[in-house]
Amino acid sequence: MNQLGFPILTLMMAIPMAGAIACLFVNDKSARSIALIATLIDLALGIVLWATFDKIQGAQWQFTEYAPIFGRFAWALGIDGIALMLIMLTVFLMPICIGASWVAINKRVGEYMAAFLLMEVLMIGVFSAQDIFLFYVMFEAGLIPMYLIIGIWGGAERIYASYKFFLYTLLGSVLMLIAMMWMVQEAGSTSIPVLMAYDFAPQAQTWLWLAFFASFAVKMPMWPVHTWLPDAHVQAPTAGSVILAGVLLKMGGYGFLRFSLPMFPEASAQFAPLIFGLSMVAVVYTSLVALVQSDMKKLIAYSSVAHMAIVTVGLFAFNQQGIEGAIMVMLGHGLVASALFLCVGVIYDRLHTREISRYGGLSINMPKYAVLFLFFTMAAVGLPGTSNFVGEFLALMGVYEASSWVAIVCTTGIILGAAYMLYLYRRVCYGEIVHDDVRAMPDLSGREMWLLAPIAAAVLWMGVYPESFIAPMRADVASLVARVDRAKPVGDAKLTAGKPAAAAEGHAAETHETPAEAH
Amino acid sequence: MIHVLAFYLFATVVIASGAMTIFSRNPVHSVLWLILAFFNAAGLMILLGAEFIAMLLVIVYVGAVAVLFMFVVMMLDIDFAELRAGFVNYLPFGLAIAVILLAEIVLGVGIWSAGPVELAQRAAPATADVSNIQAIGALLYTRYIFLFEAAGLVLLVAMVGAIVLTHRARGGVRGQNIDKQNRRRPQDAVRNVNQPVGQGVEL
Amino acid sequence: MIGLQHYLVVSAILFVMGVLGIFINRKNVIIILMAIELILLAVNINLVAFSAFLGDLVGQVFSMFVLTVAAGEAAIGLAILVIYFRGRGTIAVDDANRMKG
Amino acid sequence: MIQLIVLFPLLAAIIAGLGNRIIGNVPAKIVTTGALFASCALSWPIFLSFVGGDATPHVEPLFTWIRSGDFNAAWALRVDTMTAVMLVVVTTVSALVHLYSWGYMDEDPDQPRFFAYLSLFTFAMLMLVTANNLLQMFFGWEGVGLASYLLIGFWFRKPSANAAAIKAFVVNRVGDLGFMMGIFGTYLVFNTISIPEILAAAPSMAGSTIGFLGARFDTMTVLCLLLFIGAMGKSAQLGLHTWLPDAMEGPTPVSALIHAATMVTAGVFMVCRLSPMFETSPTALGVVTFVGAATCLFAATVGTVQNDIKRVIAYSTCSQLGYMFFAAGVGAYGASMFHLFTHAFFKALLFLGAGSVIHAMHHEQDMRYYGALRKEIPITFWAMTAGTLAITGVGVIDVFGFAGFYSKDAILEAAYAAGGRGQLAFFVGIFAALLTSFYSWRLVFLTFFGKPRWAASEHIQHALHDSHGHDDHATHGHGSEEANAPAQENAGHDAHGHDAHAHHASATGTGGYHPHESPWVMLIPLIVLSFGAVFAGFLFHHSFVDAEHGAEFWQGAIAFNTHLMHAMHEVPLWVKLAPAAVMLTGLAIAWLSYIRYTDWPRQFVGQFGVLYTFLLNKWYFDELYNVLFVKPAFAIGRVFWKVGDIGIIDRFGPNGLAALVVQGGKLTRRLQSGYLYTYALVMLLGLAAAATWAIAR
Amino acid sequence: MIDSASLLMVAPELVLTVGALVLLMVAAYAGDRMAKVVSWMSIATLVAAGLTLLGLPGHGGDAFEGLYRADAFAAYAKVLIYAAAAASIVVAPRFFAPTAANASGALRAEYPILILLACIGMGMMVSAGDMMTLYVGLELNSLAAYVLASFMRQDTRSAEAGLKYFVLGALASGILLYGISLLYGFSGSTSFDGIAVAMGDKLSNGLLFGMVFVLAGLAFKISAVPFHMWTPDVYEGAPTPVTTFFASAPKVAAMGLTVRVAIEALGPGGMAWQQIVIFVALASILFGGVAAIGQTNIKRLLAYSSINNVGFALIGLAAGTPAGVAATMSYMTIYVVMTIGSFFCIIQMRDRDGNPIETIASLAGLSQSRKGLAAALAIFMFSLAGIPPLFGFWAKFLVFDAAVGAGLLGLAAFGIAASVIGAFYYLKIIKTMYFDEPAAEYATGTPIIENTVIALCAAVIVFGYLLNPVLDSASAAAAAALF
Repeated sequence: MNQLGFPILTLMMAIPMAGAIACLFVNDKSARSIALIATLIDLALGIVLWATFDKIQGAQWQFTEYAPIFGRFAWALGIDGIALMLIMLTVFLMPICIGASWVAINKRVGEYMAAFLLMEVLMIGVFSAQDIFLFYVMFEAGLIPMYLIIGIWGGAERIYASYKFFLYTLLGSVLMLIAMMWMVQEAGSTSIPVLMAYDFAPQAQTWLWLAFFASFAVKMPMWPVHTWLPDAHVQAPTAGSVILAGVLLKMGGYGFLRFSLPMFPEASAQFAPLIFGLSMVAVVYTSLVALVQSDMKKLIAYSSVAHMAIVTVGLFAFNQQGIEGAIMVMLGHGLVASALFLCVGVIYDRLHTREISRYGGLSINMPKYAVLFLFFTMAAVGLPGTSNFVGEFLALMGVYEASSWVAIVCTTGIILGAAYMLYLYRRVCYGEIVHDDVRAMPDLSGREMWLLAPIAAAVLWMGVYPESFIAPMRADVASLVARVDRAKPVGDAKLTAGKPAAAAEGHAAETHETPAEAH
Repeated sequence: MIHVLAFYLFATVVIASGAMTIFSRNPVHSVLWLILAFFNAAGLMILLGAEFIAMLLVIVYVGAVAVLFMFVVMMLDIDFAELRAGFVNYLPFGLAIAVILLAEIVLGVGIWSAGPVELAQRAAPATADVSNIQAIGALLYTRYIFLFEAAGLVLLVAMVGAIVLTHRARGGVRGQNIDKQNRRRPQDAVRNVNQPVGQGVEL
Repeated sequence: MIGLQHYLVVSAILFVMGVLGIFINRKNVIIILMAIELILLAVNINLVAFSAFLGDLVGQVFSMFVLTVAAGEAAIGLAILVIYFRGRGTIAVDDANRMKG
Repeated sequence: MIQLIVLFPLLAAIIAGLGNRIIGNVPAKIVTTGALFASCALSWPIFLSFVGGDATPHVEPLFTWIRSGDFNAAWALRVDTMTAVMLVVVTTVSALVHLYSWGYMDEDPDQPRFFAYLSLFTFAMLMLVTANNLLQMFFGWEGVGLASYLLIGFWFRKPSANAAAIKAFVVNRVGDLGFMMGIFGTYLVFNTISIPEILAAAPSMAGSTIGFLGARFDTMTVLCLLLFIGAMGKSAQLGLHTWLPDAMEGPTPVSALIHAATMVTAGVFMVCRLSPMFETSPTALGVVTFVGAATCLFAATVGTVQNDIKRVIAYSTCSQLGYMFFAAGVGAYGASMFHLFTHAFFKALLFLGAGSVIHAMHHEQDMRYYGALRKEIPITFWAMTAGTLAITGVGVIDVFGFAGFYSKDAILEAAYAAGGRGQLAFFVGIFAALLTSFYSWRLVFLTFFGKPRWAASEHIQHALHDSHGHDDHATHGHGSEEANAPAQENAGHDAHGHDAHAHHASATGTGGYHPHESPWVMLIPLIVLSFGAVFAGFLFHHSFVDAEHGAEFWQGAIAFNTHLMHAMHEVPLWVKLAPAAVMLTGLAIAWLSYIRYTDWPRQFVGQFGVLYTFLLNKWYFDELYNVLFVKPAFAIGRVFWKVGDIGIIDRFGPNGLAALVVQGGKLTRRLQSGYLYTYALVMLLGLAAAATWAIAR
Repeated sequence: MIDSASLLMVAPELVLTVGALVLLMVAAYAGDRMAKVVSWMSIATLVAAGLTLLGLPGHGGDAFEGLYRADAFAAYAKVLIYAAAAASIVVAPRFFAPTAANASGALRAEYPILILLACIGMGMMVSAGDMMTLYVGLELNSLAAYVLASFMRQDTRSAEAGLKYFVLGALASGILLYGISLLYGFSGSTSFDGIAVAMGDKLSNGLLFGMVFVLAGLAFKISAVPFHMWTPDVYEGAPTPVTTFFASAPKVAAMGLTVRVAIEALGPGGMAWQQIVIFVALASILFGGVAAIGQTNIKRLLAYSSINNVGFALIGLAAGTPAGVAATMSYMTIYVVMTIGSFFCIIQMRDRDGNPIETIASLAGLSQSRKGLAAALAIFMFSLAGIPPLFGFWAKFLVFDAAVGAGLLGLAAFGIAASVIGAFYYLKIIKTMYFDEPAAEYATGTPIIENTVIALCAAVIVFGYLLNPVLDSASAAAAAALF
């Protein structure tokens, strides 16, 4: 079966599922406890998973399970290093989400917790599904709990936001389903690993790629189909924003990684310029939009769009650095954006407004908060030593090989990112306290510290020793790169050799290698 | 020749009376025109050699259905004067569509020919030695017995339906109780009284 | 000689007239019911004509079933009309628009 | 040992930063300062062993950082001559600034945070200088940027400080863009980012071409220029310099440490560190020379008219960095590093001295309100004088000179000796030296000589009339902000400012205020640094720039050009004398203008008002950038948001589709009229359509 | 000829007929007092009829010389029809019970009997092997349906619904008949096989016209655009249990009939109908979805929803493959479960006086006042919208998969994109229940049987995938019977 002797992935989904059902039938207090316990058990199981994952000698797909109980498709689970990391992100963020809702949510708590636990089931399902239709089911099913979370526990404009979220993403993904059906009929298998190795005809790839793109681009979200995100983020309750930014957006990137690239290498190469173009626009456009926001969550939401654009360029760089960087951005952004939303949530809980101008001078009366917020701001800016830097750097380095234009335009994101994040921080935490109600705000409570501190630790860990995170997926990314290598577009560098005289000087080996590699 | 004349007579009248059925403003007239149309259609049937169907048309349609129509028209006590108002405003459009449809049907089905294949498929070829009614009867009670019974159910549904919809149990109406009537004895109903003169009747 | 086409044309005209009768009339539901009878009559002519020209009795049997059903249909239709009239006091087609949209 | 040097400040920063209010002021100060002195103590032996020539460069690997495919960046600490030089500069100045801050920040309520930031900065700077690969250098690079941001914005209640902090960070990020692109390109070309490997491979790539942004360029030129953009940002070179003067919003010890001695020299350090790379691209070196020379001149001109004492020194820093760059540009990396080394001492000294003055003058920074402080704060005066002598390069050839004498003259001579564009740089440098001398002495004369002009200062008034003002430093931010106004206003508004406070002024101009000398904890660093400013050049010039000793000393850490160093000594005598001449000229003009004929400056302003305004407003760079970048960014952002997202994407995208569907719903519901005949007609239409299809088929 | 095998094969119809006649007697003599008993006995009759399908009627082949077919396809459809009919009977007594507004109301015993009679007709429809059987069955069903639509005699809306249904239904059956007559004339046969031979031989214009008219008539029965116009009005006006019935059983029967006619009789002509079906399917999806937006009456909304769903089911037919037919039948199965569940929920909507309420707005805040009901309705709505993991997704999946398999990629892509429109209005109901503040106060009371049915349906919708193996093999067998 697997290294552990029991179906750990199924168990990881069964526990929150059971918790979700239990939550529906108990009182508020018990619901909170059940949810927390369930998510913590999942976290523990996730750690076990990580610890037993054999990244050196293990097969590409580990912890596989297979049960053809659904007739047309199967309960087929299994993870590689990439999925492992995203599952870890999920199980890590879930207890934090529950904790973030501990006091903020006080109506219909049982249903709320059930929705979140269901989200966890589905997210783990998405990342561990090995059957293409199972993946789709899990991928789409997430709409239901998220719709309810935004709609029931959201802000004033929650209904518009929930509709927009639901229909936008649904419209994006339905075409993907048609493409999946075609693929399954063409290849004769619903197994994702089989499909990943199947060579579709290039002209078919074009259409299939576009269908998948429609789904993942909305989910990412890429410009110009990003407009659901600011609305959804702003209106969702804090934990909803966390899960949305932390995990749901990553499904788009995961989809590109799992489907678009390995299944349609030629089409991916063909459309890489499209991706690059949209991402370049996204970086500059959304960063500038973020600069002028007056709503904190909206600002962070727009910054998410910009960060996700870095992910897409990295993925379509067709090299190890780009792809690993993109995954690291996904993980890093998952942590940092979540933390920023939590930070917003902390003060929202106190003052019930997200207007930036209502705050100011929080460093004076909330020093602990200010420190953590600053830390996450800096991480969002991509300061070396934090998680985001590792990913952004690798992704941009990867894409530089493909195109220097893309790299330079996307790198401007680091300037604009610094501008809007620091401007936000300044308006919230610096300056004098103007409003009396702001002055009365207490500093972080113990619970809130417990929410933010683990993320901070993880962000640092990921920034200082990212090897822990890159190592499990190294082999998987390498095999992906090998798979797409045949379609790899030629970069714009086209390095020529140096002076012949210089080449003879003893560093010949490297000199000879580089032009070939750049080609 | 008489055949051709008869056909054109029946055909013209059936179409004309059909038109009048539709366009009459007075429903009573419509019903009468409809009856005329049925009669002429029956004539067409006879021309085609379908005597039984022709008879049915007269008996069932004219005798039952049309009379039913007449009955309802009368019963509903409608203010006919009010009903004289005009037709729908998109009549020209509807007419155009109808004419197009008609043209298409005529165009589509006009070129009929009984090819060998079609004839080979006949389930119940008509034979000359049996009369039309007899042949139909033989078919109905053998091959089509299932449908015949089902048609009976259709009529049952129609009956039950009509009763369910229109039957009203009137309060205060006393039905006849035969049993009670039969059990009635003189002694229960009649009282013999020796009435003294001049005192009136005491009830 | 009178060919099948003649009968078919007569039937087609009757059919279209019946259809027309359903929607050109806005005042009286009863006439609509009669239009339906016209349609069925057209069908019967068709069936019998085909039956005759094919030399096959099935058409006539079918025609008989059509007649049967038409009778039942008329009964139900009139019953519905009656209760409709009882409830609304009118049988004008124009008035039957309580439900729309 | 090197691990400890780097680790101590980090640990100290963590303890002081996270401990903050728990452990209290004094322990935090002791931990941080102690750690820095320990680091400093450990650094000097390393440096001296390199000076002595009995140390060899080596690398201490720590652990993996980022590994992806062929890309491998490990945490490692490199020790070579470059590092050793920087180690002593950084740890020494930092330790002294820590000590100085005991006194300077004594009344601040938030001291642990301050010291934690300082230590954090030192850690980042040490990571930068010990980097063995470009990525770790970038880590330190950004780390110092962060610390700079935090320290500039230390008084976070002051809007101006916050703005300055953001400006510093963002402008630096522009440079970082170049740096990052440079790293990307370097990896693409060399398949490694390890500095020694790149430097070894660089010559082989000379003359190759590479596609960049759709055109083809010389490979090494592209890489060097991209990296140099990074250096420009950090070292405040012309174009990306705007943040440095604003950075003076931070506490003065910060200015001394970060914006004079260490961080701003990181760009110079980087160019020198990568000198073998730059050597392969004459174009890149030319750009470095021109940018350096231009900055040198520009900053010096602006420095001559500033009134804020710290801004004068800030522009001076900017100008001196220009010297270092054009030295590097002409190939005199040793001279460049030497100037970096000496500059660290005398510029830190000047800043700390200025801090001492400001401390004495109750946080008044406008020199127009100083005067005659020579008697009041004598130790500060002498220290400042030592610093001024050093920066202006006073000395006698072959006998003795102050620190700047050796380093600046080496640069100018090397520039002349390099010929070509170097000679242009030489003349620019000479002219800048004249200006340097003028503004440095102007600062000394305005501050320490003449009559007291203290009474007009709001700060002083504030201190005199509001007894709480001095004690309650929490409100300090407010005061500074107001007081900064005259410094930022142009000359036209000055008179008004004076008049408004005229009634406060007593006959003597002191306003009844008595400045006090700073506490010893501040004076000791001044004294120590004074020794550096006086002797650093004399002691180490052999090692840094001498043709024979230099190669031995540097041990290949920079592209040490022995020929150039020889040629440097062979320049004509007038070249050697020119710096001294212009120094004296500058001194003379300053003395005449500010001691002898004090109405000269006013006459000059009257005569050349346009020029004065132009200089006072720093060549209008800020205004230009505001119009070119800042305002458009916000405007475009708003357009993208309101017009792009809401007006176009949402309107024609989701909302438009939804509206379309809803409209369609209305139409279809109208079709569903409730009338039988409509329904029948629709059926008929369908039938007719199908029949038509059948006919047409 | 009457032979015992044929009689055995029509056992379901015989059982139902006998049952209906006996119960009619009971009703006639015992009156409406026995209505509940009659209801339960009707259900028993339906069960009995269903059980006979296990024998020869499930796979017996042709009976009555090809007039009647007892094959897997028919059996599959009949199971669904009987189940849906039984559900419609179960729900009736409480609905017709006296209320404050309608004190005299009571379930009349004819209601279950008419449903039984309609079931006979529907059984004949799906078992038809001949146009005549088709017609008689269809009319038997229709006549009962007309009566049922206007069953609430006092309610003018009910009468109007009956009237509209009747007039348009009669028109549709006229069109159908006309088409049948053409098919008969041009093929010389009324049996499906005979017509198929003629279609395969030479597709004359007459046959084509016949086909068009027949399909138009059938499209009316399944309420596909543009022959759908009656649906919203009738669904709204008819009593809710009757609407439940209309939305489920006759839909299945008509769809089964359409599939059988299209495949068995009209299929051999190179599937000449494919373009028509594609058009009708897309038009139904689009129109049903668009028109549903803005509805305020939930029954009316579900009417449009049924139009929408029929469009999806037709996509399977449009594929014309065994997989497509199987998909259509699976779709109908899942659809029946969803729709019965939804209507059962709607029947629970009563104000404090016990009067039925139908406006969507009155659902506001239902999730707080009646959690279970709201959850069930939400499940049905999400499922109807086709959101995984609910079973409604699987229904859509199957038909689109079939379309893709048949190479109809454009149809599949357009259809699935249009399904998003549908999601829009299903979401509206969920939004009203979950996001809005409570509006109307609901009558309490726990009709256990109805709640059980709702719970059962919800369970099927949620855990339906586990039924996939069964559903797949059953519908595949049903489809195989047609090819």
